[in-house]
Amino acid sequence: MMDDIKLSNDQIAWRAAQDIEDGAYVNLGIGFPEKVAQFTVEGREPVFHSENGVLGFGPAPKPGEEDWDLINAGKKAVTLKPGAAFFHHADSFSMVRGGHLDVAILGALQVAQTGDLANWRVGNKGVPAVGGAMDLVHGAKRVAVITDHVTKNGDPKLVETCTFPLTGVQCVTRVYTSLAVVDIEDGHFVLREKLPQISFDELQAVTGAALKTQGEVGDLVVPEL
Amino acid sequence: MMDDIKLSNDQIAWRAAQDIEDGAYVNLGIGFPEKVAQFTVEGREPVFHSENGVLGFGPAPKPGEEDWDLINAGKKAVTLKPGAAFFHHADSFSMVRGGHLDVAILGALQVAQTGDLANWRVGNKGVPAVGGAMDLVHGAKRVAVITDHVTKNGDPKLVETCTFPLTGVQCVTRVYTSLAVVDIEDGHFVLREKLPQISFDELQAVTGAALKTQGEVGDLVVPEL
Amino acid sequence: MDKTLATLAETVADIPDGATVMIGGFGGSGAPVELIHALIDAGPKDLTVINNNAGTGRIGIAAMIDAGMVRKMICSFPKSSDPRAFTERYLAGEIELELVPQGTLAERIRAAGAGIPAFYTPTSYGTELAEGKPVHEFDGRPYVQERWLKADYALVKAELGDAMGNLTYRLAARNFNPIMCMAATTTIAQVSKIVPVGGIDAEQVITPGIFVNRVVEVPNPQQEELLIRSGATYA
Amino acid sequence: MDKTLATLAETVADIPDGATVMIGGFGGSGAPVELIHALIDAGPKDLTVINNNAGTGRIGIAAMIDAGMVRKMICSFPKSSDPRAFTERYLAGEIELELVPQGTLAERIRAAGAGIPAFYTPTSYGTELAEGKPVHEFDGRPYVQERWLKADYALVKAELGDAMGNLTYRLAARNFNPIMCMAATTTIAQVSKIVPVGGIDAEQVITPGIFVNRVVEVPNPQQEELLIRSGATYA
Repeated sequence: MMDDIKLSNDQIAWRAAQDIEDGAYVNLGIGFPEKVAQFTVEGREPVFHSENGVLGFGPAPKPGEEDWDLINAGKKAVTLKPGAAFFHHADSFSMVRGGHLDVAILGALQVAQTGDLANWRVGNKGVPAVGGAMDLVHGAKRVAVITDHVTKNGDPKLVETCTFPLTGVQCVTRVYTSLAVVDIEDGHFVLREKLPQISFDELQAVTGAALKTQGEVGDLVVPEL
Repeated sequence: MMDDIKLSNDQIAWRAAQDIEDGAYVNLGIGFPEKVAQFTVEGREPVFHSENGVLGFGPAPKPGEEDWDLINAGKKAVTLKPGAAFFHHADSFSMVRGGHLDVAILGALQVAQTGDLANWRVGNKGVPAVGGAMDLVHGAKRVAVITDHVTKNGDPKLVETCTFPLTGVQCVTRVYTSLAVVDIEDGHFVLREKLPQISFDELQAVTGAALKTQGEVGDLVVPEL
Repeated sequence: MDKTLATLAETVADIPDGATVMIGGFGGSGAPVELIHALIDAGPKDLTVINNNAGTGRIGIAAMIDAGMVRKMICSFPKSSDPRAFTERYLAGEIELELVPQGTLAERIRAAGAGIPAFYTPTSYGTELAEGKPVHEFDGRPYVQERWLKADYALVKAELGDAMGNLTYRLAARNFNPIMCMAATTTIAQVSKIVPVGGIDAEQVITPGIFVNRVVEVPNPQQEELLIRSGATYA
Repeated sequence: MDKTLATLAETVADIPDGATVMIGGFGGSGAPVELIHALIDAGPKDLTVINNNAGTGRIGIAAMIDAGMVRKMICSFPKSSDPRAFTERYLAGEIELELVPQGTLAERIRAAGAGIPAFYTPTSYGTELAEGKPVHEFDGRPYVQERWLKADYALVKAELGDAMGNLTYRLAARNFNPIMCMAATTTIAQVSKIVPVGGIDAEQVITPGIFVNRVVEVPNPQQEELLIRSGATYA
């Protein structure tokens, strides 16, 4: 049943975008998190940071108008917004590691109730690649994750302890899933919003660690996209 | 007698300038060492670095033409040579600490045969001030000192062990004095040049540690200035 | 996003007693004289001030010291052509001094901005300024461990600024200003001219706006060196 | 002072077997394709290559790997749209990999240029990439100690250059190039245009010439991304 009602990736990204304040400095991880930029709330102007030394980039140029010296961390061509700035990689990660970003939004293989994140490697096979993930998890005032609530096999992605290799320890502060919005506080998952169509118990059943509540749990309401 | 024959400060600076190669990146300490720039050898173009973020500065402007945003580490107004660059203080000391300078020339209260330098503080009284001295002593491929051979009281400035507070340990590689040119190698003073008017024994008598020689000792010959 | 404020007074109004304040500039080059004087007008006490120097004459940081606002100076060179303000209070035991080698001062500030809590440097090894600090050998050479240096506020002087906080600097007035922008919780920039957003080419921005919180325009700013030479007093 | 050389070949001719070579660029942006290909022509073996990535397609760093010149890669992300060259050799155990988080890679390179032998970072704490590294707590939070990363040579791509080695960069092609210039014993820059000394405003120099040893003009340089998309091969 959950597969029918769960949010699409676009809808998860939309929900995450609602929490980005006007003027916030934001880094979106490569891939799925990049979608968040598409759902920027009308009237708000976040400033997007890219690891490769760009602050204030805009959407992709029209096909054929790419300038391959102007790319983002995902190596996609981007455009510049007024007020943009370029800088070298050490300065770029000073912004990250120095806590100057307001929000980083990342994908996840697993998130633990402690805030530990695993998102860079499934096991010990193949070619490992980490990129900026281990920096970003320590880089922002808020480190949020967007993810399906469960894996394709139906296993929980919100867990007591990560079993995949860690990206960072005690770093995630909020998780936007296909079923719920969950904060991480003092080593616990705190449920903030859930799809109105599912019960708390149903949600708990597909979550790998205890969901706490504090006051009322809101309805996770997202438009058709 | 030595007071009659010893080199003037201008002459010491002249001698030090002879060893600066064309294209060398050079930092001259505030005060006496700044004189070295006046005696740049014809046909050579060293590039002068200033701690406050200038590479490639030139002589002082004419009186009345000073721009007080364009100063050197001694807070004196300077001019720019073509090819100059500005940068912030952390980048400036990256040039220093990172070993990118070819030569630093500093003043000294005492230099020990180990290469230890004391040049920032006489004792524990008054207001201490260190500036960039402790950085510069570790900053250049060659760290040279220019100094009178003895103090005003006739005490040696080249000593076995510094008694004044240290600026740096094992950092000085060459000393240009009012009587001699002395290298520091393997914990010893090695005499390279001396004024022809004084004997080795006379020089040793005003030097606080053993002067070694390796091969011939050259004549320290400097023009009238 | 609009980080500009209309008056100097409102940019510094919330700086509380006991704050740690970085002040950019090296001598008069890049010294935010108008911001400093606005801070004197605001009058917080018990400040820790971080600057390369410790004031000259009777204006700027020296005037802050004269006004009794400064509990502690962190600097590399508390001497100048006219260091009376600091010297008198220091010798009287009325002001604390943390003396830091200039390059270490710059690197500690940069480290704070870059999220690096500690680093090793050859500078000061074997000297009294390294006393009590951890020493570690790397590749056979000893180094001193130094900590990041953060501030609550930074007051900086820039040339051009825009509403997003992007800054450029004039000549050697850059010095400590860009790294202090990175190291303070709240960075306040006085700029000679506010330009429209986009008015500074992205390749020529020196301090990206992410490091700046407030921008105030001070056209034709005073040059500290000239004020000092004229014997000016701010009180 | 004239750091310019006439041909690509002579800029890289002395790079010996076993050298550690930093190569600037991030993806195709700022990748010094012509210098890399000149190095392939020169043919040193057993190189350690430092770059954010590990080559794509059959050109640039991938072509170096194909040519069997690379003993070890130090990078953060050895994956790409076409990572065959690296992947095949890595899985065959024919090439070594030191995987470094991207920000740590940048900071280690910067530290080498700045004379900082080691520093502490929160990055990678508690992960397998921190295994074996010293950990220290500062202000109650654990950090990992990382070492500087130096190179014998750096190959970088810049936009303008002059005979003193001053450089500017185009758009986001800056990335790793300026810090690699600082971290190598010998830095070789290919520039789209050599301008007369003084032709770059002192306020707009991004890499001061002190960090650059050799400059070679490559007008209309190839864009690696377009080469890859065209299926080009360098062999």
